[in-house]
Amino acid sequence: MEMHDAKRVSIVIEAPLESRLTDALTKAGVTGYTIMPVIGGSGRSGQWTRDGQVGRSGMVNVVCLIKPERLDGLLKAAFAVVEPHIGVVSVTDAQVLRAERF
Amino acid sequence: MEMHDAKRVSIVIEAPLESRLTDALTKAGVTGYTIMPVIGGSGRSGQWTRDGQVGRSGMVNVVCLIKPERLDGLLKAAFAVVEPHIGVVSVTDAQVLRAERF
Amino acid sequence: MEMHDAKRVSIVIEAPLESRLTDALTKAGVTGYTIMPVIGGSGRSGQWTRDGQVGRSGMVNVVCLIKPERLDGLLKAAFAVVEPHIGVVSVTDAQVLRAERF
Amino acid sequence: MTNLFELAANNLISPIILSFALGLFGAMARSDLSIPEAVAKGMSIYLLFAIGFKGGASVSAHGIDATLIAAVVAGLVLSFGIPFIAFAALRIMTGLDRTDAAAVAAHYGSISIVTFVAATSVLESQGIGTEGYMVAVAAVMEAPAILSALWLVARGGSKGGGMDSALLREIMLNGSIVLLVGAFAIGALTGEKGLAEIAPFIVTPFKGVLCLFLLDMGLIAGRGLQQARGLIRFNLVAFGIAMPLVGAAIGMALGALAGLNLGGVVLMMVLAASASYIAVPAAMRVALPQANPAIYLTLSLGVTFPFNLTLGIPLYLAAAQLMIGAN
Amino acid sequence: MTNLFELAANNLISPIILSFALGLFGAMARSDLSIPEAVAKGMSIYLLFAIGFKGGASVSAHGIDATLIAAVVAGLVLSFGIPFIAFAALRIMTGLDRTDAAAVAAHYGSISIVTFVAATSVLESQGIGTEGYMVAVAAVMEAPAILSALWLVARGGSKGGGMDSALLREIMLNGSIVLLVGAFAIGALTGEKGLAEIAPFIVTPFKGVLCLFLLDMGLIAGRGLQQARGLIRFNLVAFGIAMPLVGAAIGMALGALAGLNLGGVVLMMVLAASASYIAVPAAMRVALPQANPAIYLTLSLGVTFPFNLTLGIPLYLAAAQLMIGAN
Amino acid sequence: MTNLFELAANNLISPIILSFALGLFGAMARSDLSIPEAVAKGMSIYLLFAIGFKGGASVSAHGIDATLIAAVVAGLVLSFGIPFIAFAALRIMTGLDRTDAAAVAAHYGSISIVTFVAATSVLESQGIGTEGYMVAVAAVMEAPAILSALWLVARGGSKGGGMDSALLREIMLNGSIVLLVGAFAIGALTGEKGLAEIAPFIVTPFKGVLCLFLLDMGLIAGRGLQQARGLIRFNLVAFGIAMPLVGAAIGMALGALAGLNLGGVVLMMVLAASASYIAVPAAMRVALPQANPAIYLTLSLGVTFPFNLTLGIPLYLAAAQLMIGAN
Ligand SMILES: Nc1ncnc2c1ncn2[C@@H]1O[C@H](COP(=O)(O)O)[C@@H](O)[C@H]1O
Ligand SMILES: Nc1ncnc2c1ncn2[C@@H]1O[C@H](COP(=O)(O)O)[C@@H](O)[C@H]1O
Ligand SMILES: Nc1ncnc2c1ncn2[C@@H]1O[C@H](COP(=O)(O)O)[C@@H](O)[C@H]1O
Ligand code: NA
Ligand code: NA
Ligand code: NA
Repeated sequence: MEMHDAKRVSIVIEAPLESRLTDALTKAGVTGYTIMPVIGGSGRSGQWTRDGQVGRSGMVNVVCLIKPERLDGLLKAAFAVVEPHIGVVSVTDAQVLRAERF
Repeated sequence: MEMHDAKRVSIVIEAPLESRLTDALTKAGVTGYTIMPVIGGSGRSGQWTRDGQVGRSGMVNVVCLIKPERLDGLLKAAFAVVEPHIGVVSVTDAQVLRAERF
Repeated sequence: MEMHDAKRVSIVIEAPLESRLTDALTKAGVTGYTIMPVIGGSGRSGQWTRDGQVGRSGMVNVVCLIKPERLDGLLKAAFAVVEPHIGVVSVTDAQVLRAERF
Repeated sequence: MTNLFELAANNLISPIILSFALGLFGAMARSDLSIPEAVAKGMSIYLLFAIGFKGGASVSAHGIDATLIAAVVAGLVLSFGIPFIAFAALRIMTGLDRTDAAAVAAHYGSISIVTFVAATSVLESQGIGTEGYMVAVAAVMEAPAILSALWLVARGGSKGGGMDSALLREIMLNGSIVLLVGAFAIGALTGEKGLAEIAPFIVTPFKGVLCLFLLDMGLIAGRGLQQARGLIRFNLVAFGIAMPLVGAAIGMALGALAGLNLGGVVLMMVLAASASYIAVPAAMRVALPQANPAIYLTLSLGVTFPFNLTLGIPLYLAAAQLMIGAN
Repeated sequence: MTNLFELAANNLISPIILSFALGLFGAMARSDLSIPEAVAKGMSIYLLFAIGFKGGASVSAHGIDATLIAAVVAGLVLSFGIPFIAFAALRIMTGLDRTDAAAVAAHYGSISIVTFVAATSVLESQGIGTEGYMVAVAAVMEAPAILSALWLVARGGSKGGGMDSALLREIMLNGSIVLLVGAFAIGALTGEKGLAEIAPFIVTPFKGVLCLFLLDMGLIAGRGLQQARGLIRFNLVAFGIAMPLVGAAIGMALGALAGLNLGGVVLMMVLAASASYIAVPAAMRVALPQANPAIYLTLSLGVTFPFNLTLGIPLYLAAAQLMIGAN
Repeated sequence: MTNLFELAANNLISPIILSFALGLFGAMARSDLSIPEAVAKGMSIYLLFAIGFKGGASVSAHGIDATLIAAVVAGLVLSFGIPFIAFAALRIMTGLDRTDAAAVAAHYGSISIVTFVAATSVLESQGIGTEGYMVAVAAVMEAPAILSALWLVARGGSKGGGMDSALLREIMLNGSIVLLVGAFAIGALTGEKGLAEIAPFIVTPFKGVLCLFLLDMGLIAGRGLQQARGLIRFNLVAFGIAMPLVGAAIGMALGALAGLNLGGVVLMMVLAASASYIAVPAAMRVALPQANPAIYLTLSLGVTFPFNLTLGIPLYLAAAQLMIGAN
């Protein structure tokens, strides 16, 4: 099957910032993203879990597949939102089917 | 530790098609897969969220680690299911422990 | 944006072992990890789903971004926990923003 | 006719309708109010179990009367038949292509169990009895409309109206059908005694749970309407209000023909008038992936559902009283 | 003995049993009916809290009678001891290896709180009183069986029967034990007054929640049985039915010896006869990962649980009435 | 003053407080007991809906009395004002920097609806009536404190006290505010008749649900305290106990000034004394990301919440009775 190069950007960010991040991504021209739940974790700011939480707490994982040439724009947009906050941004090389979609 | 080359295939597909996809993967000789939840997303067909949904709606993420030489077969099988539907297929290079399992 | 090489380790492990794994990772010097839910899957030990489960069953996915030079230590620590159990360990090359965090 | 206005006003300020309105408002105002998916699914399981059980227990108490078979047949005819009317209307009234029109038509042939429940509670509050087996009629009406719609697409020669045996099984053994029919059977088997045992769970708090469930429906409908802005033109909205009226009229005729009493006729009208938004959308994603979900979801949940809930039910009741006479 | 058949028939057409059967049917028919994990866990928390609280309140009302200590000791003996019997039986009757046999044995020494609850509700419907502290006996019986099973594996020299202090703490402070004992303590402290305050939550709707919970158990058991087809041979099924009978017999002897009344003896029998399917499986995955979960889960949830629920409970009651005399 | 001790003792052995204690114990003992997130959220939705509805229905029954406006204004003054007092106290008493101090201050200006609910149920059990519209006062007190805190940070010149229109909308249309106010409106519109329809859902089982919810709060508070060990020094704990006393005193003055009756004054004290742990933390993560959540969460949920729940409420009631006279 014909595959096309792409970048897979994964942003683990605090839940209250989710809509700010996706708005920024959309503004930066991202055509799609997928939001995946996170049930717990640990980092410099300590350990946490979703168990029994009532408010909009914890983190979510926003995953975005994009054409390699758009990576820098996306990262700048994401970084502007993530920068003052806790959260992790990582990028992996990927290949996608149906590249016309990205 | 000894690592072995593998491909990590991630298929984001509509929930009502989940069992059709996993059946197709199994028929294509895949020995294992992991299904991860998706809580929302956005794409050409608009934005969606799982919140408050009652039916079998939204998407799920089927992740599959396989030997590189089996990639093409898997993709063909997956594509046959995904093709007429919305959904995203991506592949990344990976390495696995205990390769005898794949 | 300046990116730094890293390894993304993903460990799918049985839920009752989650805290043993994260303890081992922490002891091995890992500074952070993210736990993601898994809703079902299939492998040599059969098919399973989280639906309707009451006990601590099924699997979870522990994801860890680390500096490449720490990979081997992490894998040894993880393997010691995973070895007698079902579960899958995979590693992908990644790049991270804000490398000082890892 | 003052009766109708009173009834409608009364209906409009019930906690149930207002909860739906609150959800709608929350979504429109872009509040982050939301009900977790698991809780929403849990409530729908509760409602299906309760409504099925009560229907079965009532059949066990009043016996299966001669009209049961007639009512079930009427339901089947409606579910198979309404999609053809809806399809024709959509092709004439709106610019929808064959596939989208067929997908929408499937929803209107099938039913909305929450609308059914809301109608039952309006009837109860008016002291109008209903046949317990109307729950079974609701269950048989869920699926046939899907077959009609797929046939309409296949006849048009377009590819993709894919119905295979796996899909057929999925549709017939859909979780909500199994639960509704299963709870009905349990209710019928254990009867009044069984009902007495679990009434504090399935009867007394029922209306309150329904409020929270409708809050959720309001949130989802409101968010759907916002997403679909621009897509939903005047003609489509007109269809979403006219179609339930047409359905209700046919439902009234068949319900009366089947020999149902006043309450039963109203429920038959409500079943015919209501559109599915749970089982059919999932089937459409499998069988008619080219059809646009924003259209059929918005029409059934965003237009027809609130219309039936607020104005439709009192209207159908008033019409039935006029035509059939008060019980 | 007509008594027994009547009782069994009565039990079989209760909403509780039929809900379990509905779940079993839904799974077997491959319906997509399912209860969200969060809702299932929520219901189990509700049931543990309610049963614990009611037990504690009843102890506070009737006082701690002299047999409490004896009953707790009897429970400990059963939980420690039954695994040895089960292990021996499995090694003789079936081809299971030492590890699998020990893992299964651990489940049968421990208890199923849902079976306990179902038995309580059968006793209640027969007007038979039970000692409130039997809830505490249930709690102490959860864990010891695990220790016996691990000892059996360790004695066999096979590696991997790993019991460390972390695991011991996990087992003893397992969520269900803490909740059951904690709710018992709250019930005992706040007594009848506390119970009156929250009875509309933990007493009146209890049976209805139990129905939905058993629907879920039926779904899980049915899906487990389907997965395990081929694995579960005749000998294993025979064990899954014979073992509860043996357990119940020993439970009856120890219960009578401890001086329990009729209801208490039946509950002791049910505790001895039932097998864990929540706490013990998780412990086994940690301590005995080589043991095959399909075997122990299918036996305890797919064979012994439905057997106890349908035939076992009436049988144990009839046997206890025969041996001890009505009340 | 025996009255006070009796009241406190009575309060301490209520199922509600003991459920909180059980959660605290479970977390401290590192048990894996936990309530699924979806269930916890579902319970909080239930509680907000029920308390809002009951408040509205009570307003509809007793009429809007002249003090309503005064009470709302008093609430606004408290919510805007308390953060300044809290901020000053924190800067003097503790080593917190400006941002952390402002973030903590925002929590104490806002309110804890569960503390409010617990106080209502203590008042009820003492036969002391309260004004239904105190629910509306609670709602208006949620947000203003956030604005004061952000102003305090901005005035200090530190960057990052970011308040934009998006955040403002989020805070005002926060899910819990919309639900509380919306349910209040529904209760006010449908009145006693609406309440009667859904009372078996929102009134009778209410206290039981509250127990499970407080079990969850106990678990979260306990785990938070464990995480924050070392961080929470004596001065901070002292603040977490002194601040509610100060808040309650001001609340008493303003409540009496507004002309509230005894129950209303106590609720006003409780609102002033309690600290938010749901809405404000989320807003702080957006607006003041540099502030350490471990500090403000531990103080509000780990120190002030249990203090109010156990000793605070009886103390405020006793003080109000002393100052205002029994009703
Ligand atoms: N090295 C890491 N690998 C994976 N996830 C991480 C890592 N570090 C932090 N995280 C995630 O990001 C959250 C915040 O991290 P921190 O800002 O370090 O407290 C943690 O709770 C984890 O969920
Ligand atoms: N570029 C992308 N990156 C990640 N996920 C995507 C992307 N595009 C689409 N998706 C996911 O696939 C779903 C359907 O996409 P679409 O077919 O474009 O509507 C979306 O709702 C997202 O969950
Ligand atoms: N090839 C694979 N790709 C992705 N996940 C897998 C794979 N094999 C196994 N898994 C996951 O690991 C679990 C246990 O696998 P196993 O030990 O093969 O039974 C499965 O239920 C899946 O969730
Ligand atoms: Na219809
Ligand atoms: Na046992
Ligand atoms: Na306050």
